[in-house]
Amino acid sequence: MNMLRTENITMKFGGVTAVKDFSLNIDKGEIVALIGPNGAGKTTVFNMITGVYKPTSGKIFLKDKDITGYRPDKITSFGIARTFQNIRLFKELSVLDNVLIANHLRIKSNFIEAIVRLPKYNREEREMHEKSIELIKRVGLLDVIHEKSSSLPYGKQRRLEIARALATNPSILLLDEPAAGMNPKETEDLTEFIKEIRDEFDLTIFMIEHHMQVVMGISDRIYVLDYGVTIAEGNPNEIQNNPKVIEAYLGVSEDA
Amino acid sequence: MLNVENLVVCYGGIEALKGIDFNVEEGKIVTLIGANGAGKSTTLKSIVGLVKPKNGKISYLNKNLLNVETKNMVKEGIVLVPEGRRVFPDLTVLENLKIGAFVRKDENKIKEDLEWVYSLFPRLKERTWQLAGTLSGGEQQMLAVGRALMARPKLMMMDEPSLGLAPLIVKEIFEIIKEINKQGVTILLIEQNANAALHIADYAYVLETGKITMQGKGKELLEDENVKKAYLGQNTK
Amino acid sequence: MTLELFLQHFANGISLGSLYALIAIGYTMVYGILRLINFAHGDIFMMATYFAFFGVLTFNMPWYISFIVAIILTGLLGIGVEKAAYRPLRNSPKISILISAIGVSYLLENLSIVLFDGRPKPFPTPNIFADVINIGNISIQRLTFIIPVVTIILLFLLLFLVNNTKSGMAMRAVSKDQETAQLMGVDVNSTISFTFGIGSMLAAIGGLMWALKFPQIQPLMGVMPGLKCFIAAVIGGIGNIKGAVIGGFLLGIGEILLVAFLPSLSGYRDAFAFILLILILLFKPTGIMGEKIAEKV
Amino acid sequence: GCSKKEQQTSSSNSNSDVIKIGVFEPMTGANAAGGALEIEGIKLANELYPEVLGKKVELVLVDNKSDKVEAANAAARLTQKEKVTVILGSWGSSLSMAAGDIVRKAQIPAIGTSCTNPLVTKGNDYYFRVCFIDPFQGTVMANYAYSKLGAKKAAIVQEVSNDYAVGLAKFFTDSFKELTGDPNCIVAVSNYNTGDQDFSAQLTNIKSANPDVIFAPGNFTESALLIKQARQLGIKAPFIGGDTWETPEFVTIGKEAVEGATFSTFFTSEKPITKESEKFLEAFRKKYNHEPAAVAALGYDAYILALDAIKRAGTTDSVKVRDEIAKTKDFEGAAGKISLDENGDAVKNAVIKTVKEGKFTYLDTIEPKK
Amino acid sequence: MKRKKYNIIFSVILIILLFVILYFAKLYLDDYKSRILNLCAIYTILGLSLNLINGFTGLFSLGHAGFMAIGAYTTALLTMPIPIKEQNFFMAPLISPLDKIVWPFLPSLILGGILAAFVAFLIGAPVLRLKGDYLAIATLGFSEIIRVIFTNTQRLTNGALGLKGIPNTTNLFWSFGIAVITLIVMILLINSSYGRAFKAIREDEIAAENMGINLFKHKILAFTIGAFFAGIGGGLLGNLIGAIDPLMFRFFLTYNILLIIVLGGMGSITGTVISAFIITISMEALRFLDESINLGFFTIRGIPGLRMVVFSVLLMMVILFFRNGLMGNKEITLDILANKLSKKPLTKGGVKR
Ligand SMILES: Nc1ncnc2c1ncn2[C@@H]1O[C@H](COP(=O)(O)OP(=O)(O)OP(=O)(O)O)[C@@H](O)[C@H]1O
Ligand SMILES: Nc1ncnc2c1ncn2[C@@H]1O[C@H](COP(=O)(O)OP(=O)(O)OP(=O)(O)O)[C@@H](O)[C@H]1O
Ligand SMILES: [Mg+2]
Ligand SMILES: [Mg+2]
Repeated sequence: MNMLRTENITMKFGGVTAVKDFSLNIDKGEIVALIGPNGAGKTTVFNMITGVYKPTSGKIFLKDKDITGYRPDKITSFGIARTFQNIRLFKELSVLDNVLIANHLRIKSNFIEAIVRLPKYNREEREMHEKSIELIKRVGLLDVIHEKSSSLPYGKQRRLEIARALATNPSILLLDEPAAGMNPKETEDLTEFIKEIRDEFDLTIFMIEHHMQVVMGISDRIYVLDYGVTIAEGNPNEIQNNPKVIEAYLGVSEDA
Repeated sequence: MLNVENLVVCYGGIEALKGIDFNVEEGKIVTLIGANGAGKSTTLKSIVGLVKPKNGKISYLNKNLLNVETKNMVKEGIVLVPEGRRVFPDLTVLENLKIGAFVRKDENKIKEDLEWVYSLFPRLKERTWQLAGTLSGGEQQMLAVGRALMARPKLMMMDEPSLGLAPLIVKEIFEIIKEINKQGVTILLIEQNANAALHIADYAYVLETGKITMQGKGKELLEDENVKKAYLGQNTK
Repeated sequence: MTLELFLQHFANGISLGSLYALIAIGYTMVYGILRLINFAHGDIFMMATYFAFFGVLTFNMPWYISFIVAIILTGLLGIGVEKAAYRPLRNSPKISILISAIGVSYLLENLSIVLFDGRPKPFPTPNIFADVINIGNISIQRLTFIIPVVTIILLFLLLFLVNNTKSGMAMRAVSKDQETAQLMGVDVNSTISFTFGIGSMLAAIGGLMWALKFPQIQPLMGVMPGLKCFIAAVIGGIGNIKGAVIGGFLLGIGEILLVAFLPSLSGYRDAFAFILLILILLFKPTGIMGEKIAEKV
Repeated sequence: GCSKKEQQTSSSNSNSDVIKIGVFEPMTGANAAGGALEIEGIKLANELYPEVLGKKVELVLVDNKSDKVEAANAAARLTQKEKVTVILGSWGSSLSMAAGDIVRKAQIPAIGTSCTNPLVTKGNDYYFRVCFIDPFQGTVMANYAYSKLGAKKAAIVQEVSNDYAVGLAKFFTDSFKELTGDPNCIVAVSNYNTGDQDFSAQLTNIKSANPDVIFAPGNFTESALLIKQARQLGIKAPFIGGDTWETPEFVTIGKEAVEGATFSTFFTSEKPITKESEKFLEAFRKKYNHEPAAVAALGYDAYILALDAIKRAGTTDSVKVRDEIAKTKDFEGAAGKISLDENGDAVKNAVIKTVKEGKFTYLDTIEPKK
Repeated sequence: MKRKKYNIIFSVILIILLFVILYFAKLYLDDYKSRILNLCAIYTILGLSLNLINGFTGLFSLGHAGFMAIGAYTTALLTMPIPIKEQNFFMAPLISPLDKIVWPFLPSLILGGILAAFVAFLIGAPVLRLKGDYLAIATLGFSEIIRVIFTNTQRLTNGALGLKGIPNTTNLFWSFGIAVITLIVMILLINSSYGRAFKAIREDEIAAENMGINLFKHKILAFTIGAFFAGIGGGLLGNLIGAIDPLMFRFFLTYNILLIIVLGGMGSITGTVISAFIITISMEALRFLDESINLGFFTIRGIPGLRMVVFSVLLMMVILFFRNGLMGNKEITLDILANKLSKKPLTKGGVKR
C-alpha cells in the first residue's frame, strides 16, 4: 500500500530553489532514507511534507489523500510525525509532560469539560498518562520521567523526541538526522532501535541521515539530493556504487 | 603548552566535570572523545572562561588561565571553534573573517592571513560577499574554522567540527585540520566521530561522565578493545 | 481643500515626521544591537532637555555649548543606565529586562519630578531656530528646515558607523551572538556601553530638537514621543535604521493628514499611530524594512 | 498579621488635642503642578489660623497622584486611618469625584478647591466647593466673546481627554449659540489629547475657517504651546480660555505669543475683593515672594471656610460640621464672598483677566446671574 | 487517588477558613484597610489572567488595561441607577437602551467579562500571528486604541468625564470570592491537557505545532480566557472605586500587573498570588515617604514623588536579585503546604491564599 507520495514538489526561497521537482514514493512499512550534501534541501523536503513550508508547486499525498498546504498540526493529525534536526523539545517541561503534550491532538473533551473535570475528561487524561508512560518505558527513559527535558544528555533527548513523535499515533515517522552528535556506538544502538519501533508500532519510516552506517544498514531505499535535484534513487548497494553520489556526497570509498 | 589539573565544573548542583587532568603538547593534535553529555564541551568552555570552574587549575604556557577573561583569550593565542559553528549570520563572509582578527592591529599581516585562509578554503573566497547565514552547513563550518585561524592562534580548540556534515565534507575538514597542524598550530579537538579523530590525533583522552577514563596515543586507542566497544561500534572495519 | 492649505499641512507633516524619525533612529539602533525595547529612551530624551535647560539658565552657557554638554551628559547617563539596570540582567528572561527598562523609565520620571519639580519649564529657543519664514500664505519655522537636515546627516553617519567601521562590525556581531563575539576577542561590555552611549546621544539630539520646536519641558514630556517613536521604529522594521526614518516620516505626515482631512477624528490621533502600526504589521509582520525572521526548522 | 498592627496605630492616632484637616491633592503625576499651588494657599492659611476651638490644627497631606485608584485610596486613608474632620481638595474634578463616595459614606465633609465640574457635588451631601462651576465659566466667556469682542464666529480647540475642558467647551458652545442666535456660529471644533505638543494640523484647519475668536480650554501647558504655534502659523484671532491658564508658566512658555490671551478666573491680586483678600495677599507675598495663583486663594478659602464651620459647630463632629458648611452664606474669603447653593457649589463673582506685557492683568468682574 | 481526595477536602477547608476570616475582617477592618484587601484580591485576579497569557502561553501581551476598561465600563453602565446615569450624562445623553437598563452586579460583571473576551477574540484573530516584541507593541496599541475610543465616544462612555457614582457593590466577599474562583479555574486549566498545550506553545511554537497543537486555536483560547478575567477584574475595580474614566486605563495599569507576574514568577500561580499582595500592600505602605515624618522635635519634610522613586528602585533591586521572580515557575502546592502545616497552626495557610 502506498503510504507517502510527493509529485514534483518544488520550494523556492526568494530567487533560490532549495528543492526542485522532488518526487517520492514510500510504501507502508518501508524504511526510506534521504541523503545529500549540506544545503541540498533535505530538511526542506521534510518541512514541506509536514506543512512547515507550503511547496511552491507540486503535491503531497498521504495514503492517496492530498495533504498539500495543510497546517502542520492538521498534517500531524493525519498521521505524520517528525523529529527535528536541532532538537526542539519543550525544554522547561518534564519528560512526561513532553510526551503528554503530543497526545493532546487526539483529545475529545473541550476546554470547559477539562476545567470542570468531567468524568469523560478524567478518563481521557488517564488513558493519555498510561500511554505516555508506556512509551517512555519503551524508549528507556522511565528513570528520568520527572526530569526537566533540557537536563537530559543529548542522546536521551533524541530518544525523547522520538517518543514524543510516537505519542501522536503516526503512521509514518520522519526522522531528521537522528544520529547527529552520537558516536558510532550510540549510532549503532539507534539503528537497532529504529528497526524495532518500525515493527512494534507498525510504522513507515522516512529519515535524513549523514551517518552511512545507519543509512546503509537499515534503509530499504535511498533518495539522493544535490542542490535540490534528485540525483539518484535506489537500494543501498546501488547508491553506494553510484558515481554521481560518490562524487557529490560520499567521496572516494573509504569509511568516514 | 596547556595543562589542566583536577578541573571540577558544576551546573547548578550537578557536577559535569568531576576533576579531570590532561595535557596538550605544543605542535600536536590532541583529541578528547566521549559519549554525549560526558562533559567535553564543558571542558573547552571552562578553558576559555565561558563557564567558571568550581575547582582546579588551568595553565597555559605557564600562565594561570583562570584569571584571563574570555575576551582576552584571543590575545593569548587561544581560539575556540564553538559547537554548532556559530558564524554571525548577517555579517558577510569577509566580515566574519575580519572579526576573527578583531584584536589584531597588524593590517598587513591580516591581509596575508586572509589569503592564507582563502587558500585553505577556496570555497570561501568564491563567497566573500555572501551573508554567512545563507551558507550551507559545510561552508559555515569552514567559515568558523577560517575565522578562528584569522586570529593567528597558537592553540586552536575545535568542538565537534564534523557535526551534521556530509561524509565528503567531514573528510575535507579532517584533512584541513591536519594541514593547519602542519603549519604549526596546536590543536585540541573534540569529536563524536571517534574513528576519524583518533586517526589524526597524536594523543587522545577518553572522557566518561565527567572523568578521564583512558588515555594514550591515537593509534593505540583505536586498537583498544574497550574503546572499540564503547565508541567505535562493532561494524567498523 | 486649497493647494495652499494642503501645502501648509504637508510642511507641518514633514516637520513633525522628521522629528519622529530623528528620535526613532536612536531607538531602533539600541534595539537592533541589544534586542531590548528601551522603554527609558523617552526619559533619557527628557533628561537631555533638562541638562540643556540648566546649562543655559543656571550656568549661563551659550546655547551651543550647553547643547553639546547636554548631549555628552546624556550619553553618559545612557551608559550608566545600561550598567546599572540592564547589564546585571543580561542573561535573564527578556521580560525581566523589559520590566527593568520600564522601571528605569519610572525612576527617571519620578526622580526628575523630585529634583526639578513637576511643573513645566520654558525652554530657551535661540532666535535662529524660531524665525518664521512666510512663503505666500504658508508659514514655516526655520527649524522645520533644520530638523530634516540633521536627521539625514545623522542617518548617514550612523549607517557609516554601523556598516563600515570596526566598532560597527563588533556591534553587529554582539547583537547576534555575544558568546562567540567574546571568543573572537570582542569586548561585549564596552561594545554595549558604546551602543548605549551613541543611542542616548541620539536621543539627546532628538530631545533638544523637540524642545526647540515645542519649547516647554517637563518630567513626563518623553512618554508620548517615546512611544510614538518606538512605533515609528517598529513600523519601519525595528533594528533597521533606514526603516526608522521612513517610519518616522510616515507616522508624522500620517498624523497631520488625519487631523487635516478628518478634523472630527482629531481626538483619535493617538490611536492613529497604533492603527497604522497594526495595519502595517498585519501585512508586513516585521515592519516595512524589517528583516524576515526566517526561523530555520 | 500586619493588619492588626495598623489598627493599633490608627486608634492611637485619634488623640484629641489636635484637630486634623485632610489635604487631598495631587503632588505627583500629571496634575502635580496645580496641586502644589493649592497647597501653598492651604499652608499659608494654616499658618495664619493655626488654631480652632482652642486646639491646634494639623494638616494631613495625602497625595492622590493624579490617579483615580490612588485618589480613592488616599481619601479612604484620610477618612479611615487619619480620621480627619474635614477634607480639602482636590485640584482636578475627576480626582475629587473618585473621593466623592468615600467621604459621603464616611460622613466627613469635603471642600473642593478648584474642581469645577458640576458632578463633584451633584448628589453628594458631603462635597462642597469654594469655586464656581464650569457652566458658569463657559457662559462668562461666551458673553465676553460676544459682547466685548464682538465675535460672531468662534472656533473651539479642546483637550478631549480632560473632563474640565470638554465641559467648558460645551457650556461655551451652548451660550454662544444662544447669544448669536446662529446655529452655525461655531465654525470649527478640534480636539487634542493631554500631553500633545503638536497642534499644527488642528490650527491650520482653524486658520482656514477664519474665526473671530478661538476658545481653547485646557491645561496651561498645552494651551501655551497651542497659542504659540497658532501665532507661528499666522493666526491673528484672539484666544480665550478658562481659569487653568492662570499660572506663571503660561506666560513664560507662551512668551509674546500669549499676549492678549483672555480667560475667566476666581481671583485677582490687583483688586482685592474683600478684607480677607488683603490679608491673604500680604501674607502670601511675604511668605512666598511671588504673586499668588487663583487656586492658591481658593485653597486658602477652603481652609478658612472649614475652620469657620468648625467654629460655628463648636465641635469636631463631622456631621455637625457638614451642616454648618452647608449653611455658609456671604462668607468672606480671599477670593470673594462665598454663598453655597443647594448643591454645595459656591455662587460668586468671576474675574476676567488678560495677559498684558507678560503679566496677568485684571479686566473685569462678572456677577453671577441670579 | 487518595492523595487527590485529601487535597480536595483540604482545599475546601482552606476556602471555608478564608471566608470565615473575611467575615471577621469585614466586621473589624475599616474601609481603608478593606479597600486595600479588596485591591489585593482584584490584582490577584488580574495577575492570574495576565499570567495565563504571558507566563503560561508565552504570548507577550501588554493589552490588559484595555480589557479591564471594557469590563469596568460594561459593569458600571449596567449597574448604575438611572438617575445617576442621567446626572453623569449631562453633556450628551446616554444611548438607549443603556439609559433604561439596570442589572444586578453578577450578570453585569459576567457580561463585562464576556465582552472583553469577545473583543480579545476579534483582536486576537489578526494580532496573534505576530511574535515577541511585535505582539507586545500591537497589544499595547490595541489597549491604547480602546482607551482613545472610550475617550471619544461621549454618548456611550461619557468620554473624558468618565463615570461617577458607580454603586460600590464590590466588597471583600465579591472580590475574594471571584479571586478564589479564578484561582481554582486557573489551577484546573493549567493542569489540564489544555494547560500543557499552552505551555508547549510557550516553550517552542514550531515543535508544538508539529505535535499537532493548533496554535491559533490555543493562543486565542488563552488570550480570550485571560481577557475574560481581566474584564471581570476591571468590573470589580470600577465598582470598588465608584468612579472610572479613560485615563485610569493607561499603560501604567498594565505595567503594575506585569510587575506582579514578573515579581511572582512568570508561570507560577502561587507566585502571582503572593506578589499581588506584596505589591499592592507595599505601594500603600511606602506612602509615608511622601508625607512629613514627625520625629517629635523635628519634622522631616516629605518630598512628593519620593515614594515612586523608592518604589522603582526597590523593584529594580528585586528584579536584579530574583531574576526569575520570587517563585520562578514553581508552585507552593497543597502537599508542600500540608507538610509545613503539620508543624504550624492552620491560620497561616488560610492567609496565604
Ligand atoms: N526559511 C528559509 N529561508 C531561506 N532559505 C532557506 C530556508 N530554509 C532553508 N533554506 C535554504 O534552502 C537550502 C536547503 O536547506 P536545508 O535545510 O533543506 O538543507 P539540508 O539538506 O537539510 O542540509 P543539512 O544537511 O546541512 O541539514 C539551503 O540553501 C538553505 O539555506
Ligand atoms: N548550561 C547548562 N546547565 C545545566 N547543565 C548543563 C549545561 N550545559 C551542560 N550541562 C550538562 O553538563 C553535562 C556535560 O555537558 P557537555 O555539553 O559538556 O557535554 P558534551 O560532552 O559536550 O556532550 P555533547 O556530545 O552532547 O556535546 C551534561 O549532562 C549536560 O546536560
Ligand atoms: Mg537539514
Ligand atoms: Mg558538546
